[in-house]
Amino acid sequence: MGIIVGKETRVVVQGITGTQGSFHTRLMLDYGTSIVAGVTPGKGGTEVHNVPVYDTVKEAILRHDVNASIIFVPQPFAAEAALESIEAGIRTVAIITEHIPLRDTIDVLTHAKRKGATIIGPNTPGIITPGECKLGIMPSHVFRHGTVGIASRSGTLTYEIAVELTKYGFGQSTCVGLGGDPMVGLSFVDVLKMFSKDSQTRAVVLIGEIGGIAEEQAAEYIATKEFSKHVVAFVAGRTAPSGKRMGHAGAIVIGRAGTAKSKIEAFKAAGIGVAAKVSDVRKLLAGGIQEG
Amino acid sequence: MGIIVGKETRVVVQGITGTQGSFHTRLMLDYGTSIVAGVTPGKGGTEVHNVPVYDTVKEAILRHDVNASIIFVPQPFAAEAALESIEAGIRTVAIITEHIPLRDTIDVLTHAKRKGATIIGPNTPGIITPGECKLGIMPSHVFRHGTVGIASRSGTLTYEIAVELTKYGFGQSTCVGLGGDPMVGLSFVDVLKMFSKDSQTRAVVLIGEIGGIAEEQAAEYIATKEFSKHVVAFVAGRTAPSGKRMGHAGAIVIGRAGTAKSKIEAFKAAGIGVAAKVSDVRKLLAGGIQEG
Amino acid sequence: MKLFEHEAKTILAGYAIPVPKGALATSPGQAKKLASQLRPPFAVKAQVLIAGRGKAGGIQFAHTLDEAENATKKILNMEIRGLKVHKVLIEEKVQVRKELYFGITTDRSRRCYVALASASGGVDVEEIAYTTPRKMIKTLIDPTIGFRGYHAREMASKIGYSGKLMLKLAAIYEKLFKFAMENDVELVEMNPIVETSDGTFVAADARIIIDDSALYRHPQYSQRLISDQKTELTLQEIKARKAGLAYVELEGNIGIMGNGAGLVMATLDAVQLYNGSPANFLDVGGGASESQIDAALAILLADDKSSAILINILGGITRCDEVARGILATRNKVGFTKPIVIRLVGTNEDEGRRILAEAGIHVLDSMEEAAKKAVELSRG
Amino acid sequence: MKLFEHEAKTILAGYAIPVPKGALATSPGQAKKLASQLRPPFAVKAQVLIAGRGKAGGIQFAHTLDEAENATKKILNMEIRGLKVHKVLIEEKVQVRKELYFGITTDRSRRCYVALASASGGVDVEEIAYTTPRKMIKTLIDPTIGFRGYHAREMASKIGYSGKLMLKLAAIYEKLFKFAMENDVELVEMNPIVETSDGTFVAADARIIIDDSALYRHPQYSQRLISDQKTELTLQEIKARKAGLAYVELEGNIGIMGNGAGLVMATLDAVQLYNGSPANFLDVGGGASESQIDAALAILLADDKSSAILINILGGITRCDEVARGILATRNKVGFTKPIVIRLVGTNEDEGRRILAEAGIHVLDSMEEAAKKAVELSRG
Repeated sequence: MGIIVGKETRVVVQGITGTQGSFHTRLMLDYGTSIVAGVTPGKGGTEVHNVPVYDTVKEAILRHDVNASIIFVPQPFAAEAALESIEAGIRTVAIITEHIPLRDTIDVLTHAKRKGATIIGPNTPGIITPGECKLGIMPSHVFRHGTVGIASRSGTLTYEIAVELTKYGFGQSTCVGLGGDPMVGLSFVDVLKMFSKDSQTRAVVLIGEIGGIAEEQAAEYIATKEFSKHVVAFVAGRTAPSGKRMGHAGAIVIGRAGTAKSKIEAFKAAGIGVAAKVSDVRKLLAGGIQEG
Repeated sequence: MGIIVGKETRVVVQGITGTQGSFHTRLMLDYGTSIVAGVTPGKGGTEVHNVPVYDTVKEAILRHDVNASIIFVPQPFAAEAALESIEAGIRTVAIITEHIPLRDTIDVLTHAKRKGATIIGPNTPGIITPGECKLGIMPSHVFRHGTVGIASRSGTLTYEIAVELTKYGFGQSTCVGLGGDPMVGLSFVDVLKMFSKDSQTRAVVLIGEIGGIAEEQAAEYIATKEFSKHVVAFVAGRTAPSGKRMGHAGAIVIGRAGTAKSKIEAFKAAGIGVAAKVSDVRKLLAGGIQEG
Repeated sequence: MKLFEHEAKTILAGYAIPVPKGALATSPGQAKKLASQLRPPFAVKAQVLIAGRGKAGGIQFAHTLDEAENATKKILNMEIRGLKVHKVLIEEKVQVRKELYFGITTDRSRRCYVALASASGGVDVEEIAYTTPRKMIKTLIDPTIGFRGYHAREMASKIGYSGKLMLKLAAIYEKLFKFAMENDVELVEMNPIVETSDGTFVAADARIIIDDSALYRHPQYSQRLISDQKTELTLQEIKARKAGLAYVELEGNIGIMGNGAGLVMATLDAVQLYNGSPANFLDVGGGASESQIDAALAILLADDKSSAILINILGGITRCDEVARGILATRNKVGFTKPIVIRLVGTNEDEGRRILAEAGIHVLDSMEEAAKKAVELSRG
Repeated sequence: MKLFEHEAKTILAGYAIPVPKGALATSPGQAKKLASQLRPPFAVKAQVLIAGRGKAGGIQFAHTLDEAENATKKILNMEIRGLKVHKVLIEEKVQVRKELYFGITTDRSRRCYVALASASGGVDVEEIAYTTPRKMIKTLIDPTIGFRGYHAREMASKIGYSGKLMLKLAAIYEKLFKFAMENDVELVEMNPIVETSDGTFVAADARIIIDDSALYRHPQYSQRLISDQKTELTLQEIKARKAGLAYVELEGNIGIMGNGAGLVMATLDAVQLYNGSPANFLDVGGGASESQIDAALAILLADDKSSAILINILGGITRCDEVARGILATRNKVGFTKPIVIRLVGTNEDEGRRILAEAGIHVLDSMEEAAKKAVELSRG
């Protein structure tokens, strides 16, 4: 099980002939992901790692059974690539590309909502259901099949935490990178709703960071909707100054809004354990799982 | 009964303080239409014929129970006025204004479809359910309550035919002016579907003209969907040359497409009586009703 | 509003769409001079706002400067379907590998813009669209998404292109859409758009019709709408448009005016039904004033080819008394130079009839009766 | 990317949004001369890309030309929160009847642009938005519809205007939206937008932030992004940006680099947890090459205020051997001028460690251990 992606996921890679697209197609294939087609305009008819390449997503869909897309297309064309998949009826689209203009992201997310498509990213490492499907660029070896769901706004920090969890026996159901851009397709709340219904997931780790109010909304959701699974939170950026983007376009404190302090307080007020450092995550998880 | 408008229709007039808006508000009130509010930006707080005027449709809706709008707003602002009503949740919008740019009409109709709103026009005389509600600018005295539904692409020609029908005892259920612009909210088929469900309507007169394929589509619909009520058609523009707009922006033969001949043949092939001249309409109607 | 080919090409070039190198000439000498800046062979093309100029000899090819001069002379002496040719476009002749079609227009039934592409372009494309519509690749355009790169590539791919050529062609499609939206087109087509023998694409002919209803936001077009010789309108039509009237010139001998497009069309039809022949279509619109009626009638009286006039008014918003006063105003100014049949019913009918009766003008009740009478009178 | 007030006003004026009459001066003499073209009283305003200049004395008023000259002198000698003032904007002082707020930005949760209006504008608007959000009128903008006239009028009406004033204000709102969309803004605000005592509206102050991710399609802004003194970036930050690194300067004494924004933030947090103080945030991104690592480390070494450096790499796409080679490259060129703590795990870890071990450089396993060590070393 797990959420969003699994054994039944059949992927088209948009931008498959580029350096990143081709490299990660191989890694995803190695992991066992069903990559059935690639798309690069003008490269139709060729192959990448034995995966047939088409000029358009529509053509790929006409010839293959596709239900997910992953986008490695360069920034100026990435949003349009997402629209192409959405319009073609693909229901799961992971946008790896970062720095997509806000206006374009808004367009993509608006049309995705209308068509009922789930957008992961932009600026995401993707999503992995260990042992079933990797739709992303994360190093596979840090993940193990298990019962902890992870939703994170950060790539490497997720790997850091996953390494620890795996080492101490906490395998993962699904790990979702929400994306580091200011506006992304999935919120913590969206993912919590999915984990709530997923029988494999028994506990959830939320990896937040400064900027926005997604963590506060998650805390409120957990508190008021009686989310029944154990949750541990980590928030990066306690030391970040106001008005500066900390690497991610979305990681910014504006005035008094979006601070780590506000997020940590919200989590604590909702009764959620907040890890002060990476190694605390597994400790809090262990405590909760023993309790639960 | 009748279709789209009736006793339960409560109207906001957009552009109520203009010459046309004010004039026709009085005529509609005289006819018995429930006009509950008017909108003219910047004239909020005033009154026209005792109808309170607001700055925005939203404000009018906040204070009154409104379910229809009629638009007398000048061309450059008419499409936006329609969007305002659609966005505010009004389900019936008659756009009297003519010559709305195609792009704007497309925008309006796209959003209307999404919100489930019915657009009458642009460039329509409106709609009347005699004895119940007039949402339009047609001369009321030519219409009488009865059982004949009329859908027409032309204003004055409808009055001409209505005068005859009324004179010879064929009262009307509802008369809809589809609008003379090339792209309008309602097609003949849309209206036929509504008349089909309306118990008051026993026969239908379709008043077509050159341009487009709405008449051909109506003929096909009647033939294949077994529309069970008696239909009589009239098509104006047998003498119109190719490539010239005959008064209405939508009345144009392009190459071999949109001729009166094609429409008349389509109607005849579907078994529908086509009137060669105005006075034939009531004769064909009488024949059909006697038969039926 | 139609644009001339040379205007269309200048505009498309501004959107970085490749067009043949060329220039506009109004005399054979000028054409020769301009040709000397170009690489032969040349195409010399009549600039008229009417289809079918090719079949009428309005397009000629030339290999030398003298041939170009001669071709220009011939074309400038030509009338194409009654229209005098004032200008020619002289161009480098395109080396054709394949003629394609691409256009953007509106789909009235689907209520959206539509892009159309075909692997066979040229003069017969309308025929193809009509007889074998499946040869026309069609993409309906959602206005909230637009015509995107992937739509363009899908179409270019479906008409048989791949690789770099597909990308090149799709890029041109995209640019044409941008132009179409920014300029409120009713129709724009590149027919043919040519794949040249060296593997590029060129819009060898281009046709643009701007949406008349949107001209108010495109002053660059609207200012010339009613200027003489610059549009497809006849002088009579320009005069009518200046007076705010919908007027179309026809071939017959009965001048016709009425209120409402459908009613006037029906009046024309009735005249023909009684074997008469309309000289024009003139719609005074809804709620016409005395002065508009006056202007309209004056235009009809000034039309030499008509021998009778039919006025058909069904008053709704239009008031019969206003109409009557307008008719009298014309009579007082220019007199009735030909027989006039008047049908006048509806709003303020009694007052209108009284005004005309006092002036000794008879009025009829029925449109069909009036049409019949007008046909009789037109026969003299 | 932030724009200066004077730039913002010039741009808004281009969209026909009223702004005070004024000009930019870089010296007191120039200010006096420019003031002579204006009607007193004047406002003299420091041009800095930082909030709170008003409270810092960066805005002064003057009634005479001499006063304007003096005010300029004072302001140009000022440092506002560490930033030297290079330019002042000298303007006609607006006659305020009422200060309002209007802005357009994005709503991250609702995933759309949002327009914000308030009947009370000025310095405390953020405070108002934070403490009494209901005083802020908010309109979410559907990108497929946009912010239309009726949205603008609704907002202007809700903050208390009616009649002509409402229409005037709404028209300005609409123009600001047009600007916002055409320029990919992340934030634009007129704060305050002033209702003047003679019944007009003027954007008395304006703040614009362009969406950095969209700069590629706005060359008019992007060309100055990494030019000195023209942006809010420090010289170190400009250097890092030129090298393609995400870098933020901080106040502490431990230079920190890592791969991945979240990981670097967490590293900073860990350092602080052990009572250390980060000198900066430096993210080399995913899959950094040897030369990027080299460039990054060189920037850290060049920072005078740091007394130790912490490198935290968790190799995913990033390869530890590349990182190791980058570190050596820096050492070979400039030497290690301060103590460096390295944590290096993940992809190609063994090779990376081998390279560093051969060069005599010790490497740690745990991020927390490394942070603790760096804090110790920073104390000297």
